[in-house]
Amino acid sequence: MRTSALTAAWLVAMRDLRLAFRKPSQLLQPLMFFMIVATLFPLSLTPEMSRLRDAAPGVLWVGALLSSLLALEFLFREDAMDGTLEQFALSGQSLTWMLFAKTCTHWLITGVPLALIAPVAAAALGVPGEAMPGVVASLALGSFALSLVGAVGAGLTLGARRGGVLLSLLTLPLAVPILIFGARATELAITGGNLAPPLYLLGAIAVLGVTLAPLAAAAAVRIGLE
Amino acid sequence: MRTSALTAAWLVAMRDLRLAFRKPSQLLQPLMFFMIVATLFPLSLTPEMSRLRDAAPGVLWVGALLSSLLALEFLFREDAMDGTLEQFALSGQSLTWMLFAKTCTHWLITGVPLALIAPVAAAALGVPGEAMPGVVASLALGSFALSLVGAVGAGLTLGARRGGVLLSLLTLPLAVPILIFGARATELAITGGNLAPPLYLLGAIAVLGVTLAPLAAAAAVRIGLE
Amino acid sequence: MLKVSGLHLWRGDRHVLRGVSFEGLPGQCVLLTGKNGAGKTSLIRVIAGLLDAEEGEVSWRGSSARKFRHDFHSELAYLGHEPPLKGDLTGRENLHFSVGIRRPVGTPEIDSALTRTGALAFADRAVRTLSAGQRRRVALAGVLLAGAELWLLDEPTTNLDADGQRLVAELIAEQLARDGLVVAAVHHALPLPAGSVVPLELGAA
Amino acid sequence: MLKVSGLHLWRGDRHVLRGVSFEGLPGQCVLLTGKNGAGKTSLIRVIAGLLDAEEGEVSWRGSSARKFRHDFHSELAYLGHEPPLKGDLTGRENLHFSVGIRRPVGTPEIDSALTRTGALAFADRAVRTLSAGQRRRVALAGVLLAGAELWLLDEPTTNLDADGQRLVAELIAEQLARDGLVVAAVHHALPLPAGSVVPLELGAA
Amino acid sequence: MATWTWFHRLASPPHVYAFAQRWTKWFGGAAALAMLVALYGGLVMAPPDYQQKDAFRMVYIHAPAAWLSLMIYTTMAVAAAVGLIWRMKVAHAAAAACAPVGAWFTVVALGTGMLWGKPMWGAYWVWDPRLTSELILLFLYLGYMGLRAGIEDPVKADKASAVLAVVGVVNVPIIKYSVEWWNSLHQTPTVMQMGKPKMDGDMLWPLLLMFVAFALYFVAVLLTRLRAELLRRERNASWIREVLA
Ligand code: HEM
Ligand SMILES: Nc1ncnc2c1ncn2[C@@H]1O[C@H](COP(=O)(O)OP(=O)(O)OP(=O)(O)O)[C@@H](O)[C@H]1O
Ligand SMILES: Nc1ncnc2c1ncn2[C@@H]1O[C@H](COP(=O)(O)OP(=O)(O)OP(=O)(O)O)[C@@H](O)[C@H]1O
Ligand SMILES: [Mg+2]
Ligand SMILES: [Mg+2]
Repeated sequence: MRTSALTAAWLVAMRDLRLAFRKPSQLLQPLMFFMIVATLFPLSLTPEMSRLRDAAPGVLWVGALLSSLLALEFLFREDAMDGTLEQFALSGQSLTWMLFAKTCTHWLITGVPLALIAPVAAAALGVPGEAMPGVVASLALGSFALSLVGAVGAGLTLGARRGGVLLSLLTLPLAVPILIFGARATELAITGGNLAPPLYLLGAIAVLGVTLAPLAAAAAVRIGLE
Repeated sequence: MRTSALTAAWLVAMRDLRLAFRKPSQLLQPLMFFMIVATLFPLSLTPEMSRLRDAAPGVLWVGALLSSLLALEFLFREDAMDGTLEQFALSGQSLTWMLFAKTCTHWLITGVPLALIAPVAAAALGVPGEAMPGVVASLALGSFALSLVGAVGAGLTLGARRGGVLLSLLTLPLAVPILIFGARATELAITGGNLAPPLYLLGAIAVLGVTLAPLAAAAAVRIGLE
Repeated sequence: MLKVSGLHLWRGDRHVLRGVSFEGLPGQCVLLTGKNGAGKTSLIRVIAGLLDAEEGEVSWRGSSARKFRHDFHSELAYLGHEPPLKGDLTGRENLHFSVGIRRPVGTPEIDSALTRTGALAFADRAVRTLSAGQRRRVALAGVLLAGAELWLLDEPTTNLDADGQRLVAELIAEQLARDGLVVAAVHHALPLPAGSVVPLELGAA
Repeated sequence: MLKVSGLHLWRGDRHVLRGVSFEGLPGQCVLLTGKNGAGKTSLIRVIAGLLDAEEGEVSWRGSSARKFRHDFHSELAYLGHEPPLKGDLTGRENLHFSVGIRRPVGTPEIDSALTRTGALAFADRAVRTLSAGQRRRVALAGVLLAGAELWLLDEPTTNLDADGQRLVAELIAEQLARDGLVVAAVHHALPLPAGSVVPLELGAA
Repeated sequence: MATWTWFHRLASPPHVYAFAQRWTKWFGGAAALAMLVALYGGLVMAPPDYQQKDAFRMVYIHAPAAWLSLMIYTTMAVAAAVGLIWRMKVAHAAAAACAPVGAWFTVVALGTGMLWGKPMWGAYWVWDPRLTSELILLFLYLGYMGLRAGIEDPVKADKASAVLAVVGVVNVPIIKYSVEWWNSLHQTPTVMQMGKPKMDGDMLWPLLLMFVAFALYFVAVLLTRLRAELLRRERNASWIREVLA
């Protein structure tokens, strides 16, 4: 009797969740990183609220992008080093589904908390309270899209040495549209505009990502294993 | 006959240089990362030159900080994984000197090129040409101080798993003064003020770092090895 | 059952496998021997489909192992130079997940496999804190649990004590008795039932 | 020369070393044996100073190995479960740097050590592309070159072919003939000159 | 049937090598000729622009380079996809050969654009959508080359970089669109109206000819690089010995 593809994906997700919760401090680290970037920026600028508010979408999004990039490095690397990915590839199950499960879990434990904590950072940058739902929504959707794009980059850099920086080099250009629409949505949330259009566009990118990224990531990982 | 401490340190530095030059593309990666961060900010903000110029010191310094953090991850991690650090600790030589050599080499291959390329990023953010010597000087000095501080953090995270994010956490608070003085110097360079005072302070931090950081890093690495 | 024909593999500039062919039948153990660097690991990885050979074919039950990858893999258990375990999970959790993605598996079954490989005593400790031999025992339990027809083992006795080495030979013998097929790279003689061993020396050409 | 007395070591909750004492004299090989998890690796790491024991002392030439760490280490060569090599450098470069930080060393000397361990043929390839046994041969050349009095070897024959295992025994015998001292953890009997072996079984208590 | 023979010959390194060897000089020669004529037409015959005076002549380098930088990326992605799908070594080699040329054209477009921007807009760089997406294109090229350089094994490098090229080409239109959308929501920077010079025939034909010249030059360089790639990859193959003998 063989495990079904969905059950296998579910097990992979559970395993990643258990690994993450084994060290709760790990869950906090991307968040802390994000918060620190958000606080450092005002430190290096003149601390005038109006200027900070202008820069807020940029700071929030660049912070989110970089913190999610840093976390992405660990998406496959450890599994590759300890032979887990090899076992995935040899399990007779669809690698695509398993990697999709990994990517979703990664988003759950890094992207979602980041979106939830963002209002704190945003408030520190002078973003008004009414804008918070928009900030959270755009970051949650955007970080999902980022995780998908990043999974492809993380898979591609498996075979390469010193993957960390290369990963950023590959992923950042691909992430530009997400950044632009996300920052735009956040800005509209702050200025009180209608943020539906950029959010829809983000959603469209995420849908495209869901269909394409796991396939590309699985192909990339298979190549990296050889 | 035993190798002298300085010769040993020199060999360590040479080894790291050779590793770096084995793949020249690796040398470019932190630079690329820095350039991309510098590009992302305008992308997530309104692209008006005057507003960008205001944010330039922040963007340049946060970019430099993050790119040097990313590169720092590799300062000891690979050596720890493949057993090289263990061999260092068992070589009968001073670990302090060897780690100092590693840190200086790290700065040479990441910090110096970064300072040299910064004018390009700065120009794109609307920083005038006269400010460039100040930008380069402050970044060169600042990145040296960052490397020293980062070495301690990198040593401390050896024992901990998933060092990447933890490293940032440990290093960023220590890096805050560097960031503040550095960004201040850059801002003064842009506005045409006298940037000697913040540069002197950066220099003082670097001197303090040179005397303390290698000792602390050696102690941290010894703990991490167990 | 497993048929390898005319494999040629280059790694970098080196022509590592030069026309390797052999056939393995149910109940047989193909023992790969050869000097260091002869290509044992490479051959095992080519069979598993982790490396692509430039020429030649691997077929399983008469059909190409590459083309029907999923079917082939679901009948395959592979153990390489390093045990594929997550250091932060316990041995039992590791098996629960790694076997679970292949087939539904329950606690009693896991326990009996762990007992068989002498790993029960430390099955609930994080793998990170195990000794090299203890890790390998956990990984061997994983091979047992996979319930695969074909075992690919790369130096399975590494880091094991004398008991453990005997255990590996017994496990292989049992697999052969179940009409399974084993391909193993070894540097030491294993006490296996006579008649079931197909020796294959690499790098001899 | 090497004196270990009353070592007690806990790892996590486990009392791994329970009062281990022994003495090694020049020309002797202390062979550590014991089941998987008996504490061989732990003991070797305590002697090297990579792990701190809760109780007991390691002394070298009559003075504490901990206190006079640099002097002790400069007479020590350690080879653990994994060969300490940088994958991106060639074997020769690895040795040049790792031996060089201990003592000045020239190319002819490196070449002769590589020849001795049968690693010359692949000494100029990036270690990343070597097979497991080839790596160990390069690492063994490093031990030879260290010119140390005391060798600490943790399962040095791992991944080596039959020739390589004989080679390790020969290297140890030569070191003993030079009045060196060897502490080695092994799972297989090594053909060493009788009379020079001090067996020490761990975990027997 | 005929298509398949053609396809097969395209896939065989010796054939492609021989083809490249035969045709490189023709493409190179044609490129040089076209370039000379176009330069004469652009720099001498074309009248100065009534607004930009002689500065507008930068367009003869700038625009063809910019067009080619985009075209080459597409070529590269198509070659990479062919290589992935049909496991065709030659296609991978072609994709690898495209990248540096494309990156250079991107750099040239950026460089000439910046030089041109200084007199026109008073700044070397402004964050305009077209400029920004060209810059990101450069990053895409660099990422592709970085990935290739980061992977030792050529077969692995081929496949991994091919996946990246294909993913990248999906993203190129998205980038272009998003960057334009990003900027069009704000007031357009006043300094920079891309003054579309009213092109009359005397100005236009050298531009088009220059484009043809650049494209021919690209093909010539591509063939040369392809030959070098094939020599490097197939150095163990017997046909190489025959070719070189
Ligand atoms: C760094 C600065 C610049 C960059 C990166 C850049 C980029 C580009 C690109 C990508 C194209 C091809 C666009 C397409 O076919 O869709 C292009 C074409 C063109 N550019 Fe630029 N450009 C720059 C500066 C300038 C300047 C300063 C001018 C003149 C005021 C200029 C005038 C033109 C013209 C006339 C064309 C060809 C006509 C057309 O395709 O519409 N560019 N440039
Ligand atoms: N990534 C690689 N790139 C280039 N050559 C390699 C690579 N991996 C292995 N080789 C070479 O291929 C040959 C076969 O290696 P392989 O690991 O299969 O040997 P092995 O028989 O398993 O040896 P061992 O007994 O030492 O494990 C060796 O000469 C090795 O140097
Ligand atoms: N980091 C650790 N934390 C807790 N316990 C550990 C740790 N490392 C090892 N142990 C335990 O200490 C004991 C001794 O381990 P050690 O590695 O010294 O054994 P060994 O004799 O070398 O075994 P092997 O023959 O398998 O290599 C084992 O029971 C092991 O589980
Ligand atoms: Mg092997
Ligand atoms: Mg051990």
